[in-house]
Amino acid sequence: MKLTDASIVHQTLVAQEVYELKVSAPDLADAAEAGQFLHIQTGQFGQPLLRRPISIADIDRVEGTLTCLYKVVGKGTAVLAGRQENESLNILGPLGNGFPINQIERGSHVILIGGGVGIPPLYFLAKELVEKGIQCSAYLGFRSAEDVFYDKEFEEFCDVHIATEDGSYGHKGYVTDIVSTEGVVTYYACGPKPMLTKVKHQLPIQGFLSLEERMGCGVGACLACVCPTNTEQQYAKVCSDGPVFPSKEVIL
Amino acid sequence: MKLTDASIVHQTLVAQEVYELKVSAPDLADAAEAGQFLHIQTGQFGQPLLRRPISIADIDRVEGTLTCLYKVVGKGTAVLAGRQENESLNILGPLGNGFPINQIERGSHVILIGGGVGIPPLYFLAKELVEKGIQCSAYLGFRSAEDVFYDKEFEEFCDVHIATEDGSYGHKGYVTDIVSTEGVVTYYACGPKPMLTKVKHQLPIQGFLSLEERMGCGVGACLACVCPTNTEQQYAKVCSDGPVFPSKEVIL
Amino acid sequence: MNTTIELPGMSMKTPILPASGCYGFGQEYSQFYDLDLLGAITVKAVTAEKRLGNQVPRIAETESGMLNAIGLQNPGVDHVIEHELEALTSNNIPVLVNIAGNAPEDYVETSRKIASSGKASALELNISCPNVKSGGIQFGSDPDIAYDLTKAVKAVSDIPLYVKLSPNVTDIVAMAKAVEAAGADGLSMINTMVGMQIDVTTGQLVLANGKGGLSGPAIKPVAIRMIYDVAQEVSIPIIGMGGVQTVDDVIEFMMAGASAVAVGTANFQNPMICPELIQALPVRLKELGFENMQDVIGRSFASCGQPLSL
Amino acid sequence: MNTTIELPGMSMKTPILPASGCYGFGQEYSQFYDLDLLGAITVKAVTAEKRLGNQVPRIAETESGMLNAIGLQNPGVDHVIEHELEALTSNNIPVLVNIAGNAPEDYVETSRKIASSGKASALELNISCPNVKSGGIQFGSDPDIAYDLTKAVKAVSDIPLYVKLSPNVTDIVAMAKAVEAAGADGLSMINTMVGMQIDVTTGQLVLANGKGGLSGPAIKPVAIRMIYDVAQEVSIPIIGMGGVQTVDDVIEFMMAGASAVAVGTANFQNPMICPELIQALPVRLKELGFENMQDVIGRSFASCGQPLSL
Ligand SMILES: Cc1cc2nc3c(=O)[nH]c(=O)nc-3n(C[C@H](O)[C@H](O)[C@H](O)COP(=O)(O)OP(=O)(O)OC[C@H]3O[C@@H](n4cnc5c(N)ncnc54)[C@H](O)[C@@H]3O)c2cc1C
Ligand SMILES: Cc1cc2nc3c(=O)[nH]c(=O)nc-3n(C[C@H](O)[C@H](O)[C@H](O)COP(=O)(O)OP(=O)(O)OC[C@H]3O[C@@H](n4cnc5c(N)ncnc54)[C@H](O)[C@@H]3O)c2cc1C
Ligand SMILES: Cc1cc2nc3c(=O)[nH]c(=O)nc-3n(C[C@H](O)[C@H](O)[C@H](O)COP(=O)(O)O)c2cc1C
Ligand SMILES: Cc1cc2nc3c(=O)[nH]c(=O)nc-3n(C[C@H](O)[C@H](O)[C@H](O)COP(=O)(O)O)c2cc1C
Ligand code: FES
Ligand code: FES
Repeated sequence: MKLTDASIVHQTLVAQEVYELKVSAPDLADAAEAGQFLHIQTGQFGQPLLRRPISIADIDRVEGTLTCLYKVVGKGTAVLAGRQENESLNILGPLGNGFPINQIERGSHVILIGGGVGIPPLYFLAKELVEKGIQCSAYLGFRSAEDVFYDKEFEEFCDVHIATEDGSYGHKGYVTDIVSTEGVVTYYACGPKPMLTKVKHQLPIQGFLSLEERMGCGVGACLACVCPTNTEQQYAKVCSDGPVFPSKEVIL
Repeated sequence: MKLTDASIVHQTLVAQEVYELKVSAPDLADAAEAGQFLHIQTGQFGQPLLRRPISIADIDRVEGTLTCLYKVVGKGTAVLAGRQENESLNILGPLGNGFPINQIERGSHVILIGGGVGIPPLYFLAKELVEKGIQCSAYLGFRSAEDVFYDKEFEEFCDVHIATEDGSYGHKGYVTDIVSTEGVVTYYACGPKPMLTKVKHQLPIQGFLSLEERMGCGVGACLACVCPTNTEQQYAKVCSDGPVFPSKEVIL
Repeated sequence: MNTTIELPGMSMKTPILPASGCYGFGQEYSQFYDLDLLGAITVKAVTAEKRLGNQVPRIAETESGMLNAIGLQNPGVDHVIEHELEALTSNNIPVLVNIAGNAPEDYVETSRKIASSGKASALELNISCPNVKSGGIQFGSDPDIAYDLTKAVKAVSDIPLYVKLSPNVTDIVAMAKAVEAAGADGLSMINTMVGMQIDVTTGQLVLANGKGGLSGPAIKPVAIRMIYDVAQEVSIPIIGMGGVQTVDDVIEFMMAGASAVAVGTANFQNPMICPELIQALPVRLKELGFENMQDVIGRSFASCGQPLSL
Repeated sequence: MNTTIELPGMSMKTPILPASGCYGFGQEYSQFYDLDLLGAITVKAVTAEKRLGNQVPRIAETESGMLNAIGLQNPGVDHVIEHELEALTSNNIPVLVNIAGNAPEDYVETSRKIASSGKASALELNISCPNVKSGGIQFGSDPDIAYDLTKAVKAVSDIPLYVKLSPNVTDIVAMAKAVEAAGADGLSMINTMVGMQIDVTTGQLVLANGKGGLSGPAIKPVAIRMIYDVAQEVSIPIIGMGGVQTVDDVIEFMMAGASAVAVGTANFQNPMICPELIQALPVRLKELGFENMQDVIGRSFASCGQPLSL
């Protein structure tokens, strides 16, 4: 975990209001793992005040680059979308704990369940799983056809099932409606809280949930980002204890 | 007076921390006069909060451009110096009343007295005076040799006398020490308050002073920018009654 | 969408108006747009006698805010009535006249003159001035003093009275209730917060007056909190202000409990801000799913049948 | 330049320290730099019993500021002493322990335990909590209640006591004088200002707790004003805070009258801010023409023989 002035390699619009941001930061690329996130100073001159947490969607350790995918939803992401190529971007990271995959045996089958901008961290995870010889299926949910991104990219590594709320692309409905856990050893899920709640309570198996919460420090010092847990401590910090938690530990 | 999104044509460093900023804004160029100023939103996303008043140093009505010269002294000017070519710059202007020159007869001799970043508005004034067949001499004061700018540009229109406080270029001392009013019908002065005070009290003739004051609105509504006067009103607003005042009206 | 709002003395076609002191007497901004677009106009503070105000520097910039210490510069009530208010009679908008003073008699005299001039729709009592008779305590920080002042002004004025509350108090609700009890017809809140800036290169206070009033986006969270608290405890309407910049800010103030929203400092950044907000408001309200602007007022605490959005 | 400063209970090699609640118990930031670089450390508020704090969302961003309503989450005084303060004993910096509670007994018990643990250099009494025994009035808004609390805590503690003042009061000087009279050894000021944010898309308050404390650059002018006013009326030292971001901010607080300066919210933006400011301070002071850091404290009101710069 350190502060880096990364350089923006490019920003591209990949779906409605969703940008792909690639930055060059070799040290960060070396250190980062699937499921970790970056705490980004989106603007210049310290504006806006707080950093914004964005997941790492892809890492190219040879090139020394990292890729994020983010949706413009408010001030910070709007400011970020306005930043230009070659500008420097101040990043604190990599933060948090990634998806645990060492316990998964070669040849087993896992599923990835992502909703909207919860999908990005699953992409690098898919790559890593496949590289380890683990089979994966991705269930990706979006609001509508124009929100869909990275479906093709995922297809290179796994079989992809898409659901849209309005049915304009793939299955109509929520992604949790189409998930199948047959023959699956675990799942990795990231998305809005209602989706994660359904995943936790509806699926017959245990897995890993990546949570989102508003963050101040991003490093565990301010206690802004807690979530209740079943552990002795009764709560965990999403930034430093998470963002990934075993599904049975968090109370949703 | 209106709001314009001008486009930055270029920014060049012309002396220590002094930038030449050229913007494209044909309507503004058409409307502006020597001695008026622009109220510039230096940053993006409304930061910093207040606009910064900067004089118009030159106008090219054919090209539709205006030029300003400003020194980086604090946050707003630092932000402005970081703005890039082709970016849009929000400008309120032209504001205030320029230097009155219609009363000056062809062939007469006037002097321009400028200190530091008070010099810029005198440049376009010099051009206009010369075009009207009025002879002018410029007395320009700087702190030191590395602060000197636009001496060559002024030389194209008038004879130029330079003073630096440390004597590293031209005469050593204040510009007010070297001014000669022999045969001169009036003067136009712009610079720091101590300089203007000396000009008003030491010179045997009357002239015009362009004042600086901290500004809020720039249009006469907030009463931030007043200066005491000898008039019935007892005070004037630098932004809308000035910035140029007859030397006998203002109390310095 | 119907954006009209009826306030005591002021029939406004939009809830948006400029805040006192940031808009002169309107003539400057009339160069940019027709003042009749506004819901109303609030003019600069008027005092019994002409005042020259403070020395310069009178303003300083802060992070997302500014300090001002103008010092009530104004040509005095008689001149204001004869010239400034007279000029505004050619417009078709309510005129809210901000009144200041250092002794109760100042307020009373100025209010009486303004009210009887027939050129004002309502008075806005700026009680953030130090009360010279009570040893400099601000009229706006002691509920009893504010009560007495409000009563005294009500007694001489037949037009509605808004009292403009200072945020520099422990208990803003007590202040609001006191002036309501004294007969105020409405509240304006908030005025500026007392602040200061020091120039580290000289060690001197930046403002000639030393202290100044903090305004702008920096104070918005405090304004929202105070309006939210007060709106639930009084039954007179509130004109909200403090850092409004965007149409969502306007709506946030209304949801907190303001019936109208004034724009101060933002005029300096964008002289077109008022008409821009006025145009944007109905559009944005519709986008948020509102059919009736009245439903927005106090939305954050008023119980609402169904959630606004999912 | 010698930047050491001697405060009651705290021999600091630099006047810069982190502010309570923004720095946990220091372990997180020790991943970035050696905590021994700091002038001291202020730890998160400790209460008698373990507290889980408020629901999320606990923070909201505002213009140049943020609101927080963490709700005093902490593992309780016994756990803090045994684990958190114990861990800090391996460092060579003074430890200022922030104490909170809702009843005088809570404060007293927690203070007694911390003081007698021998692991704290001084106590910082966070009196911005509502006093459940006095119907929810904050300890920090009534001078008499603050006086009593300070007295009670002093009686059970043999280490110096700093009282942390709330800015949400009409008369901060009265509060400062009251706690000084009760025996406080120093003041910390300012705590956060009460604010609120409403999500216009839902009409709901953003923070689960409704209200929150405003911190960050937005409040700096108010902090400077309050410290300036208080420093001239008390003779105990002040730890200043509220929006510090730059080395010039540190100097501005000192010129206003602070003897040490705490950094809160800025740690979130830049985890290296404390060491950066610590390094920059002597350099900048020299640049401004100071030979002695002590000369800076109270510079804005202390009469100074000659102007700092021309
Ligand atoms: C660990 C983690 C990883 C994330 N990864 C991604 C990603 O890969 N792609 C992506 O598009 N988004 C991601 N998010 C969500 C992203 O952080 C928010 O969309 C973003 O902070 C919104 O900022 P804003 O200024 O545009 O919105 P505003 O609503 O203006 O933000 C206001 C405040 O709320 C916070 N906030 C608002 N929404 C969220 C949210 N959903 N989660 C946390 N804080 C929020 C902001 O950080 C800011 O402090 C992630 C969040 C977390 C916690
Ligand atoms: C009519 C007019 C014309 C001007 N023309 C020029 C010019 O052509 N070139 C140039 O370099 N400068 C000019 N100035 C001065 C210029 O406005 C200031 O240098 C600039 O505002 C400083 O902003 P800052 O944020 O960098 O400094 P900061 O010190 O950070 O500014 C803080 C606040 O003080 C105000 N302020 C600081 N110094 C001045 C000043 N000297 N005059 C007015 N306000 C000030 C700022 O506008 C801002 O509101 C002019 C000023 C006026 C009033
Ligand atoms: C330059 C300036 C002058 C002001 N003058 C007055 C005044 O004369 N009377 C008054 O009641 N309020 C005055 N105010 C306060 C504003 O009306 C308003 O309450 C405050 O600025 C908060 O709103 P804002 O953040 O939108 O500016 C003044 C504010 C500014 C910035
Ligand atoms: C997230 C957060 C938590 C805080 N927790 C505490 C606390 O536990 N006790 C306390 O006295 N102050 C607390 N504060 C207030 C700070 O110590 C400080 O007084 C205030 O934030 C102003 O400084 P700043 O603007 O530098 O943050 C907290 C502030 C923040 C932002
Ligand atoms: S964001 Fe500060 S503890 Fe998680
Ligand atoms: S800057 Fe507002 S009156 Fe001149």
